[in-house]
Amino acid sequence: MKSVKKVGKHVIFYAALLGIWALLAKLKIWPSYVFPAPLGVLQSLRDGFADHSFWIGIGVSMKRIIVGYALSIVLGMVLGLGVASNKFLEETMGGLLVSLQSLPSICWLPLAVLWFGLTEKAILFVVVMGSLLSITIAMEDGRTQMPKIYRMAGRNLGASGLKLFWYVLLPASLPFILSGLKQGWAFAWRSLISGEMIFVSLGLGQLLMTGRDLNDMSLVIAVMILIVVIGFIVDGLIFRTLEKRLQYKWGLTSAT
Amino acid sequence: MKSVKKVGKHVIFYAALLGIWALLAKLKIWPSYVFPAPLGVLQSLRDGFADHSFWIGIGVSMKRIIVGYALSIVLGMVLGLGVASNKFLEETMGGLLVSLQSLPSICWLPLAVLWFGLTEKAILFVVVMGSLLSITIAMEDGRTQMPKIYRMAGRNLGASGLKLFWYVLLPASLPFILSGLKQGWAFAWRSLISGEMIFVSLGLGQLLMTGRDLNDMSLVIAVMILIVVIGFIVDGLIFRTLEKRLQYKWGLTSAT
Amino acid sequence: MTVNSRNAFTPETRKVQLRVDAGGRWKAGAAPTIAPLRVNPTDTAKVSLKGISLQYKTGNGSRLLALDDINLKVSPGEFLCIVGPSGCGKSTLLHLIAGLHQPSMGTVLVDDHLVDGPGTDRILIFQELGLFPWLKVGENIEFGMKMKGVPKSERRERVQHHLRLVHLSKFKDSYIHQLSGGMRQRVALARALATEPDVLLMDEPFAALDAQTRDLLHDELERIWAETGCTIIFVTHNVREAIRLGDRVALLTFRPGRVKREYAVNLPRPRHLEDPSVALAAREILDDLREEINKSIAAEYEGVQA
Amino acid sequence: MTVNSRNAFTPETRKVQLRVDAGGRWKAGAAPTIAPLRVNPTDTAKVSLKGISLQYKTGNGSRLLALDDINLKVSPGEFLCIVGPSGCGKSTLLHLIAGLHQPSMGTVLVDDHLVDGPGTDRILIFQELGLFPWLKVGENIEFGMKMKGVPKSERRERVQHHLRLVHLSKFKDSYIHQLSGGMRQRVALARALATEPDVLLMDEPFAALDAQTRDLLHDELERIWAETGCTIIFVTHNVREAIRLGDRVALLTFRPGRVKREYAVNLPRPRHLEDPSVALAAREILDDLREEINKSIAAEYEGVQA
Amino acid sequence: IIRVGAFPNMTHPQAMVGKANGWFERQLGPNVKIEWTSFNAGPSAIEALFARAIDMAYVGPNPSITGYVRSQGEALRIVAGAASGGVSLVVRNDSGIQKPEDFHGKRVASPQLGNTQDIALRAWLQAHGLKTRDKGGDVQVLPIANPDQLTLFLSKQLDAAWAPEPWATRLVREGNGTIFLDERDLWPHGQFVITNLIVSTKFLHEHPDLVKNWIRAHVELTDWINAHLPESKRLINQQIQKETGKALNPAVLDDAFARMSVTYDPLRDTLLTSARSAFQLGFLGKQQPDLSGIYDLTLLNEVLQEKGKKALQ
Ligand SMILES: Nc1ncnc2c1ncn2[C@@H]1O[C@H](COP(=O)(O)OP(=O)(O)OP(=O)(O)O)[C@@H](O)[C@H]1O
Ligand SMILES: Nc1ncnc2c1ncn2[C@@H]1O[C@H](COP(=O)(O)OP(=O)(O)OP(=O)(O)O)[C@@H](O)[C@H]1O
Ligand SMILES: [Mg+2]
Ligand SMILES: [Mg+2]
Repeated sequence: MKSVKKVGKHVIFYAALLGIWALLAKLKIWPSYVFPAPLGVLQSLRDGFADHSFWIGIGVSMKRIIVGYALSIVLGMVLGLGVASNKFLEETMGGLLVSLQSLPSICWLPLAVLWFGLTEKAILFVVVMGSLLSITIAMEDGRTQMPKIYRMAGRNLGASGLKLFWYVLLPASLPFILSGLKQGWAFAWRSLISGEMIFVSLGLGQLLMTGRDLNDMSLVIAVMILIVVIGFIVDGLIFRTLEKRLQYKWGLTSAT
Repeated sequence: MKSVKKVGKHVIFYAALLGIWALLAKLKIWPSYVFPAPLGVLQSLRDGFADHSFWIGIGVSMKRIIVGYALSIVLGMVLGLGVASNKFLEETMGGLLVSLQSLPSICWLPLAVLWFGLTEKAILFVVVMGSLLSITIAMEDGRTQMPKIYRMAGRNLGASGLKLFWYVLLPASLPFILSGLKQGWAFAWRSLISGEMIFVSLGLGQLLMTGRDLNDMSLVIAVMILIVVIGFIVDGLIFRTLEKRLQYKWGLTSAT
Repeated sequence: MTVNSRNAFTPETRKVQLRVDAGGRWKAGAAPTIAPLRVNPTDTAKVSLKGISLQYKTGNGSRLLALDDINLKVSPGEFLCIVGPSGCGKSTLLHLIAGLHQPSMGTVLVDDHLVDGPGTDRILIFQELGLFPWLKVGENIEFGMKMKGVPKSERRERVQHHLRLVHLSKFKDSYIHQLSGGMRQRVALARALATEPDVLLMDEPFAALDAQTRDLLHDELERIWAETGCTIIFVTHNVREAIRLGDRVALLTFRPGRVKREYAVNLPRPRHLEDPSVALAAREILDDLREEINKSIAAEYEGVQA
Repeated sequence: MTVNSRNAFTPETRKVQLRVDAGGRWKAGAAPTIAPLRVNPTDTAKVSLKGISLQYKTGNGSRLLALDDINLKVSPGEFLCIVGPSGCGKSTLLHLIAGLHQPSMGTVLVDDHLVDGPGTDRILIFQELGLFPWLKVGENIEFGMKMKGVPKSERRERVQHHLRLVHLSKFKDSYIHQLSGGMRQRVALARALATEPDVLLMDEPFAALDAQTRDLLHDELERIWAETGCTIIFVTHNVREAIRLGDRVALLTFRPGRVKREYAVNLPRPRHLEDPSVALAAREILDDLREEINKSIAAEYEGVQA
Repeated sequence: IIRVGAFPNMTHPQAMVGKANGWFERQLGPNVKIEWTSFNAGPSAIEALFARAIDMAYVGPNPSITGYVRSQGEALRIVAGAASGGVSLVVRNDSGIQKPEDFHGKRVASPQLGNTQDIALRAWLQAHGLKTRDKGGDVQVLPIANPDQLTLFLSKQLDAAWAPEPWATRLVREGNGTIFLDERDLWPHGQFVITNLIVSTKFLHEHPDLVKNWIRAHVELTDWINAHLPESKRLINQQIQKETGKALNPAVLDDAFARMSVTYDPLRDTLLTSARSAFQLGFLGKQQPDLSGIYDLTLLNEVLQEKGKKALQ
């Protein structure tokens, strides 16, 4: 019952969005090259899937994003651990995290090519550089902003060093880390698109670039839709699930 | 005493970084036009400031980032409020936030040009689109992951609707929002750099592009350093201050 | 010597009555002290719970019945104390009256209106306190009044007044984390009192206080109750405290919580926690309670073998 | 009839001794019950606090002196209870012994070693409990043992054992938020006991429990203490509880906390909370306490006028 | 192994056709492995060359110059030409521009500040007595990415653009524009370089034979393309489709191709002239860059000699 209602709401919402879009396109305020109608985009989507370029794009990009994002998480956490456990690193690196994270991916392209040549690794490097610090920032925030009592209780019960980090600080800051994972995911995608600009490499970034280079707005929007749909699925499958688990464990939702 | 020591640590840290860099450059593993020595970058910095292009770049970009970021915060919060207060929006929009935030700035460029032409507004639009949802995500996370007791206590004491949001949900999720503000700041910078690529607009993004177009690595690194320094200062002046205040209020630091 | 409690409460409606005999000693279980429950249907009740039960969701679909068929009426201006074994559902009951949860079955009526959400007429002091860490002590106390729209000058005055009441004037500008456990509890008390509710729901509000401070606050609470005529539902694990304060004491059973018995407390006020009469009265309830606890221990061993 | 307490504790070192006379009634303040404090320098102390004081930072640079020149020695295997007015620094004192804070002045020695951090020999039950919401009840109890490196099978057994001790076997797989206040307190107790520390620091561990459950846990605690010979420092606001459990009771003064007086409790074990002898003994300490509370109220009014 | 970079773009005809029909593999024999990398923009290709991730690339003159200057002449050499022409000044039909004087007060776009087209535009304006805004005049030169130019044409925020193919054609076809000027008309013989072949200096020194073989194949392919234009165009489009997932509209391709030519002639003078005006306009730094060593045409001339063709200077 409840889920039927929810699906219904989604249908209404997307139908409404589509309606507004179609209407705007119908009104011809902007020429269809720049503001394509839903049908044009649908056509692009169909074409893209028909000639396999979208399938390939999704496959290639998904592989990169998954590997890159996973690496980011691991390295981001390791760095977070480093910053957390070392007072020197904390005082020096701590203040740099946000500003380093502000550097656009374009800054890393030359280094990526220099160090990894024109390989998948170069693209992964860009993805990792783009999202890694986002995870570290979230970990730092979690560590510094979580209730003090957890750390005290952990230390009191004999946890210290790595154990304290792993068994107390990390789980206690999970709400923050989860939030950071989402932001990191967004960073990873954006970096991937930049990274795929290093060389032509079949990914969705490439398709987006092509769309833009050809000023083919239907293609651009079609790729945007693909990215959003992938994001939506990942969000639903991973982030929401994790969140729900956490909310259940921590009792953040109603229990009646 | 303490701050002297801290400054000392910073000096050591940056000196070490510089040393490694100089050493790597000295070793000539890579030609200096791909991996410039610190002196080359210093030269670029000096030139840039001497011909005022850096001053102008900093000024122009700072203005844009401040306005754009401020707009993002306001709009992000308004959207967050919308999502928080409306069950329909929550169920439909909520799941889209992360995936929409994943869309790279390049997607917004055509729309920016279409709607705002070659104006400052177009750049601001790109900045806002780039960071707005990051704030909303953080607000959503804060709202759903904060301890339930605050909401219950607020409602029990007669807060509801907008009052509940403003006086309870918002302050209670401040730790999350603060973390989101940092991530949003990073998104804003990255988007700004993309936005400044729309047309020649004197900002740091333009300088970075120029550096890249001319394959002038020293210029690229010089601009990177500027961005990092600005980020560092903003982080220190704003985020750290806010964080310290929050930590003091909430008692997250040692009180002895 | 039988002394009626201060307020207009009809003893006939209670199951058990506690009285003091002429010698100042308790006669418990004697014939006149137990009367059948006669509920007068025309009685206007301030709060009435009808057939309330509540299930909590626990892991993977299973459920825990916390409250089962609770029927309770609280008259306007009455001081009802609720005691019961740990985990029997006392806090849950107060949450229901406060409108923070919805019962799985049954209805909660306040002033004959169905409760379907929180209202400023009913203020709950949470067992976990629920103070706001981002506000100073004074601001915490002010919060409820601010939400109600009390003008600023009056708010300031009432904050001062309530701070003094709980002996925390000096901590007006402190943040919550800078207070000790007992001080926090007093802030929560002040925050609730400052809103001057019709119905005050108190969940072990004095549990973290030293004996003397608690005594003082008992007196204050009694005075405020007498002055404002508010209705108080007071949860405590301290049976003496229940007798010290209540017009009536309701004892809940061990999981699921049911009303096992109600005691009318016919002791003259002011009472004192260390009064022998209070101690004596507590005995009977304690015996009843012991029975419940034994059930819980039995359940425990059964649970392990199962 | 003077009865010595169970353990090898020398009554001469205490300032005040509480005894029961032949008629089972208390003689307080009589000549033999007050003896000068004679500390034997060769006494090995399990925990000793020397000239401890602690200042808290409060807003904009000002400071609050929470503890002032505390000197206390706790012998191995002793059961020391600490009472004092709300906010006097009891929790702070336990934090210091646990090594979670550093004193502003003075030293904390455990086994003649300077305490400069937490150690598994000293386990504290926090007043705020500090249970981990991401762990199930069983996992919470297991936590300390896991950190200590107790093998898995033994851990499982001890978890079972301690769950049964606090009557929560059925809630092994619940999360903390699914428990009532009293149940949480029992989890915290089990978590601390399961690590089998040398020194057990307990900060109002039974404050949220109903009378019967508390009685049972008093018995259990006493039994464990007798069996393991651990040293217990027990903070409570309940003077009777202090007398029920302690070999000695230390009364702290109102802010800043100093040791106002120490009482040796020379009552035979097992004792019971409702024993008239316990009640009588509590009187004297309560009078002392009252004095302190009055100070706090005086401070309150002074604070308002200033 | 030989690693070559190019853009999936019609101004790189040899690369597109060669990839599509395996020309280079065939000509260089089975012992040489060819690894193609596609780039989206010149700077990335130069970056890759700098990083020694590729040995050879088809790129425009502008990245070649910056790459050469940036590395103090170390990193690369131009060894052959590839294409010429293919740049036009397009005006919007309703912009009211009929003659050069009409450019007063107009907004004109170039793809990127200081690139070949930007310089050509500025030089042309100067030659017609028009001053740009930054020099106190009233013509506004806006460096804007090509796709955005189209959008701005459509929203009438731009009056003209100095654009390379296929953008010039698209501006005409989709942006309601007219070719005002074909840049070929400005140059002697109607030819100026748009794409050339660069080789990393190191690779050139280490494998002159490979490079020479490549140049030979390149020259032969150029001739083949010119002899089989329709077939080549088909191959080009096929290759573009393959790499970017999107083919060009064949009509656009036809129009655009008509305005450019495929040649192995590096058109040295046109590059140097362009560089000179760039310097005069204030680009390329404070000192006149020394571009004397940028060309190394020995191998090309050897190949041409073998074939009995006229050597180039
Ligand atoms: N959020 C929840 N989810 C699942 N079960 C819960 C939840 N809250 C409480 N319970 C269960 O409901 C029962 C009653 O809890 P409640 O807090 O009302 O008890 P209580 O009478 O207040 O006990 P105490 O005196 O210990 O505070 C307990 O068995 C508890 O385990
Ligand atoms: N983090 C802190 N910052 C500033 N002041 C603090 C802090 N923690 C405690 N205090 C102050 O120190 C004093 C002692 O606090 P403590 O918690 O030790 O009291 P307590 O004896 O445990 O009281 P209770 O019985 O109410 O728990 C109090 O006045 C309190 O306001
Ligand atoms: Mg409760
Ligand atoms: Mg305390």
